[in-house]
Amino acid sequence: MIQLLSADGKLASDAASAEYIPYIEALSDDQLRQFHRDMVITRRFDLEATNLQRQGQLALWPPSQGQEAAQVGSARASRQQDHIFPSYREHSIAMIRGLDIIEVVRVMRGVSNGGWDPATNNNFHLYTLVLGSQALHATGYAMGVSLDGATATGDPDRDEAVMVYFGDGATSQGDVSEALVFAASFQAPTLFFLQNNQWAISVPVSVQSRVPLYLRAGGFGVPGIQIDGNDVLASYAVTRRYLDEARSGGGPRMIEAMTYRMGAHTTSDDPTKYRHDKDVDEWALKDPIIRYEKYLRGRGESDAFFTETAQEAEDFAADMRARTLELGPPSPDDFFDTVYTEQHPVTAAQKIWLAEYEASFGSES
Amino acid sequence: MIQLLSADGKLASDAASAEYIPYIEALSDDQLRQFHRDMVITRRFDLEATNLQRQGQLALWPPSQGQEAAQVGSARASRQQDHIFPSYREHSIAMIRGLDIIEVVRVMRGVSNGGWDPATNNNFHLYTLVLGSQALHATGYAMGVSLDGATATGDPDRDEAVMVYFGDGATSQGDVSEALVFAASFQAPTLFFLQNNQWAISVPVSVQSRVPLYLRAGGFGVPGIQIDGNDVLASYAVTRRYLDEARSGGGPRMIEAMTYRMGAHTTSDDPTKYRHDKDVDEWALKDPIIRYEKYLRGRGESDAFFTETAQEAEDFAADMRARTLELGPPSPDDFFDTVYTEQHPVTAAQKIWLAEYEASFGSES
Amino acid sequence: MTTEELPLVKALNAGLRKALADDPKVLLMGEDIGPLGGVFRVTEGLQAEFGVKRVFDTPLAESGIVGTAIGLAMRGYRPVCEIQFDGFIFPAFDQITTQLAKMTARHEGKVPMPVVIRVPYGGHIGAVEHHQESPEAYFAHTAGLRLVSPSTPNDAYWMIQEAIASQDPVMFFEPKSRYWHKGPVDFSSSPSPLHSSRVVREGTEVTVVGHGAMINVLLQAAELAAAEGTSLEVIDLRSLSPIDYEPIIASVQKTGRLVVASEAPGFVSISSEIAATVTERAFYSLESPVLRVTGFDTPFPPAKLETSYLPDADRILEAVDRALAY
Amino acid sequence: MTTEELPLVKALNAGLRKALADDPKVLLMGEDIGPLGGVFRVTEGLQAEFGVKRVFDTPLAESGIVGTAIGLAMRGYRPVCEIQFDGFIFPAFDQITTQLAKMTARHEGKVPMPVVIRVPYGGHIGAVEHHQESPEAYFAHTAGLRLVSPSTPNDAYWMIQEAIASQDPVMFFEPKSRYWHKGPVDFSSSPSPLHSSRVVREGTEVTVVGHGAMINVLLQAAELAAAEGTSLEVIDLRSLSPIDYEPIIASVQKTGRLVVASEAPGFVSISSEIAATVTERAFYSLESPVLRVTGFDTPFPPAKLETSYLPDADRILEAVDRALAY
Ligand SMILES: Cc1ncc(C[n+]2csc(CCOP(=O)(O)OP(=O)(O)O)c2C)c(N)n1
Ligand SMILES: Cc1ncc(C[n+]2csc(CCOP(=O)(O)OP(=O)(O)O)c2C)c(N)n1
Ligand SMILES: [Mg+2]
Ligand SMILES: [Mg+2]
Repeated sequence: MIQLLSADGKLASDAASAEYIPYIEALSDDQLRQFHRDMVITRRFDLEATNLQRQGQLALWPPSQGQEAAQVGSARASRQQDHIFPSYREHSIAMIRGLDIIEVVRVMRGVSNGGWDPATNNNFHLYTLVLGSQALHATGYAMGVSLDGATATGDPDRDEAVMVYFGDGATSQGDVSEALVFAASFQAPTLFFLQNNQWAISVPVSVQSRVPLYLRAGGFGVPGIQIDGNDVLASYAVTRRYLDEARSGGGPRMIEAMTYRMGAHTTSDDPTKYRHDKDVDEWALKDPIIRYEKYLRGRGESDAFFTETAQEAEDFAADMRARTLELGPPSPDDFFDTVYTEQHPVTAAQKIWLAEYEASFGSES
Repeated sequence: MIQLLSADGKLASDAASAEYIPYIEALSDDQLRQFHRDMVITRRFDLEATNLQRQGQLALWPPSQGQEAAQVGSARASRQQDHIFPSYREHSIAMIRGLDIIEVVRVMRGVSNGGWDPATNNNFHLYTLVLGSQALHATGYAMGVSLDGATATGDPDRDEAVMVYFGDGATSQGDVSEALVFAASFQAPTLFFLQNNQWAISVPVSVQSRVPLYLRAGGFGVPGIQIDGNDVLASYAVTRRYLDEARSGGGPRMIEAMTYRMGAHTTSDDPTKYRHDKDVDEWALKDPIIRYEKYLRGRGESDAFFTETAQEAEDFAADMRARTLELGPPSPDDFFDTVYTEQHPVTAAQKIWLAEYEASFGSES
Repeated sequence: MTTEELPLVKALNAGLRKALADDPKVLLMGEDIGPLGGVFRVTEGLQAEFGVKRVFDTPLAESGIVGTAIGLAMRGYRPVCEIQFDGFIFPAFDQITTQLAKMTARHEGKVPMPVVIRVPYGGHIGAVEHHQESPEAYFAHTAGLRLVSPSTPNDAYWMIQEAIASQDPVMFFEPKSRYWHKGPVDFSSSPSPLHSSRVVREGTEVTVVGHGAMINVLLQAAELAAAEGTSLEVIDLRSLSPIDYEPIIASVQKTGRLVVASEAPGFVSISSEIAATVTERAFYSLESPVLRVTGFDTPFPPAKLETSYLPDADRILEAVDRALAY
Repeated sequence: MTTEELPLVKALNAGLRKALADDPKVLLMGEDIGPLGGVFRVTEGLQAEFGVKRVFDTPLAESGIVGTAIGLAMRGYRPVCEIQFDGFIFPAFDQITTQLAKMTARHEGKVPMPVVIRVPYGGHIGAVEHHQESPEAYFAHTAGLRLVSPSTPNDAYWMIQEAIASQDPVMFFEPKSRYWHKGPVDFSSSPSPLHSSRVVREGTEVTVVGHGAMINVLLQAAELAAAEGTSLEVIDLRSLSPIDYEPIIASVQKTGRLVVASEAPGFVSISSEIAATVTERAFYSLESPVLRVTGFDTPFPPAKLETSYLPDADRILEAVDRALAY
């Protein structure tokens, strides 16, 4: 398991990890600070969203607490031209790729089943709820990148790669295995980023596999590696390298980030039914934000920075809350109009019917 | 790759193979002769069936020529109480498990979509045409074996195991991967027997995987091994061991048998469109029957035995032909009656309707 | 006590408990059905009571769940699979249609397939994509399957047991928006046959039929109509494949008008089937065409649009009025 | 030359060739479509002509084929996927229904999904299990998809190109028993709209509609009926979703009687849909109920039973007689 940051926030340097240290050394102070900022803001708005759900403002919220390092490190390792296919818990990645987080809120509020255009949102694709489906979309997209000659030209600032996120539970779905088959067969520039947060709702990862999941990749001819997913530097460095290997023609790769879902599966879930506080407490000791804060403080980061960041997070959350409350309902007309791209007689007729039907009440009342 | 028989029919003894030699030494002369008999009879009736198809007597025939060693060795390694889930090319296995081969002919003639009861045919299950589906059925069956406590009691003559056959192409199907997940999760006594005959119709195995397929298993936590599939002794010995390991509580296993489909994919196929005679000629040199005949002759087997076996094969084929020609058409009534186990108003009514409708012509003409 | 007020979810739980207790071959399997008791708590407490061999969590793969259930049924078990939500049944579609549904015919009747697939389905719960769908039509079109859907706790309790006792595969559709609604469960009553429909309110002018959560909507509509002087006869299909047509035909012979309601999209649907068949069998009785009130022919919309999308009592009454206008 | 006699399979091949030549974003993908040219030879010669990047064999996994096609479409390609046989489309069912069909709506219209899925379908070829099915209804019930099926070489040539040009996903059902039948292909004619149905034989007494290989059967039936003095109007649906109802309604207003024929099982089918909708829209014109002639509600039987299972001209005429008897 690649770990660059020890529990007490020191840069580790065991043999396997050493080769990743240069990736960290190449980072500016601003970049290093940004990792912290990303994680703190994410945790704060994640909490805000959870509260909004409790207050009946959202249909659902899948919290990402505990997984910030895996997500932030990997997202920051992606290049502008890369394409990201998330699952449904990658809120910090959405933010880092520049998606307005309100778009995610719209989905979780039940206003949209998606809604944003990846092309105008730095190639951050829609959330996907049918587990594992997006692994095939990402792989097909990466096949298209290859067909376009937009990879393996030797210019890492231009060559494109595709990263797809999924969970430990999703690895059992046939689609994820088929994606590995296709990616390997076409040597597509796909990086499979698996967040092993130890649980698929109430089912522990041991039900999905009795051997570490990163080994899954090797059987398909895809190099795989396990990292400490609560170590933002490991997540950054290994993803940076694996994405660059994929973009430069090395074929697909898999990263298994070992992390932990600190909260409930979603706001609908009650984890006390299936797991012990003790386990959660143990993982709390590995909190990615605390660990990274130690590292930054060790490098001399000032109190002021941490205070400012906390305030930034508050502001972000407050803004998100305010804009959530302003979200209006979707329009049935728009929905009918977007089922097909081209004109369709059935949806067109039903749109008119519904509008007239609903109007008939309006005039009555 | 485990190989016990060299190209010139001598018992090999490299380090990896040596541990399997005792399995061969434990075989009686009769058992050794039986392997030859099985392979020769299979090849003969396989040819007969191909001819019957050409003469319009069968809808289709998927020939097994070239794969006799993989099939015969593994089938002879199974124990009476084991359960076999074939794909659609395992004709010798059907025969060895005691299924009347005319049952397979009925399927390929279009008289039945299956038809036999595995429970009264030594646990030889139906052919399955949707690639990979049977891997899950076999795994579920094996889970049932475990639930029954019919495995891992320590008595190999009673403990049950399940063997499932599939091809190199089928490995790409999500269902095969899911079967590995379930078998590993439940530590079911399933042996995955993969016949890598190098082709999925016209698609070479390299499109399915760039690494040897037996490695696939390891990624799921299932021990896998590659054998020379044209070596009946390797197929026997490794299957014997792996089945016994599975039945004794060792969990699932996978064997990849490297072999070659010498004929067309099915009688509908034209392999000249996609492969070179040269390759086929090369594999002809590794013919499993010729190689094994050398071995038997080396052990002093008489000409008479080979002549007798050839005659036996002729008789078998002639009998199969005769009985094929006698096969009558199926009855629509029986078909309607067997869609459901319990009474069903729709099929009951349609059965009556069709009978009356067809009778109306009878009375007219 | 032989009758108790229970929410539908607890009636199902009681029915499953009874089936597990009565027959050691009954197994429950699925995602999160063990310690969690299922995301809807249908299996709550059953793993603790019957052990991990009888009630178990599977790896997260629906094709794997149904495919291994087929193998377990071949071995003599009676697996009851839970699919977590309607929209997640599709990864299992191949195993259900090409394998489970055909397995008995493929064996020329020699191997029964007593597999139950439980599917919480339907809208009205304000949930995100894939969590509110009504996929019954796909399975109804598939010969070899039986489909049922209870609308009351009493039916839930009895029908789940009858489904498990069936030698054929049964798709068991649970109207999830009704899970928390209470109704009397009569533990002593002998059940109606699994595949019978039932007149749940008598009336004379228009027949309205539906199933699952729609029955409650139809009963509301019938109340409203009665208040305005129109008499509706409400029929609960209970079984979606086969459909028990006799009570519907008898009703239509009396009323001359039929409205079929369903949450599912109407195009190529069970509603279409009922319209076609009733018209064929009661042609001379119909004074208006059979009208369908269904979900629109779109994907299930975002939750905030569900009240526009799903038929409510008003939409039923709009159709009733149209039928009466013929 | 602008018109040529071609078997349907070669007309498709020509249509695909044209599409590949016209638009560099068009890709063909599937099992055995490369060097082999597909098991039916629909793609014969196309890999040699356009190269392995435009026409390629995939690993053997239908979910993978459709799932990666979705990704390719997101990237701006127009993938045309071949499913080898009707019965092998089900492993892809989840990607088709929960992903492909919903993708544009999920993006609120911002991302088109120009994916074509070619499915050789139907019986009459005496093949083993899973090779003779008619699964159209499953896809017709799925909003977000368009479904078409040509019955002639000319339609095959033009409709495949129109399907590929569509910005929406199109399920393209190829009547495989017609692959080797010749007909004129007019390379210069401007095509009918993709989703239009067509009167292929005019008549006055009973309207009969169908699609794909059934059209030939209906025309045979019309000949036989004409010989006995009954005049049938034959309509080729061509499009199964949406259905172009106007020509059918117009015809029924003339004839007063409708028979709908299909190889697929009739329960919850496209035939049910047509019966229900035509009855609703032409209630007062109908002198008899719409009658359906379909495959039986069983799995597709062993090949030796297919002639009993599949509707032939006699079964059409039996229904015509019943319709006339009202
Ligand atoms: C195909 C499918 N089946 C079931 C579900 C219901 N479900 C939603 S999340 C989840 C657990 C997922 O676990 P994992 O993949 O580890 O991701 P995590 O939630 O831990 O991030 C389940 C079973 C689903 N969304 N899709
Ligand atoms: C799900 C599915 N897709 C496609 C097919 C059509 N098909 C039949 S056999 C075959 C190739 C199978 O190759 P392999 O698994 O290597 O087995 P082999 O025929 O070589 O024994 C294909 C594509 C099928 N039977 N099932
Ligand atoms: Mg997880
Ligand atoms: Mg093969």
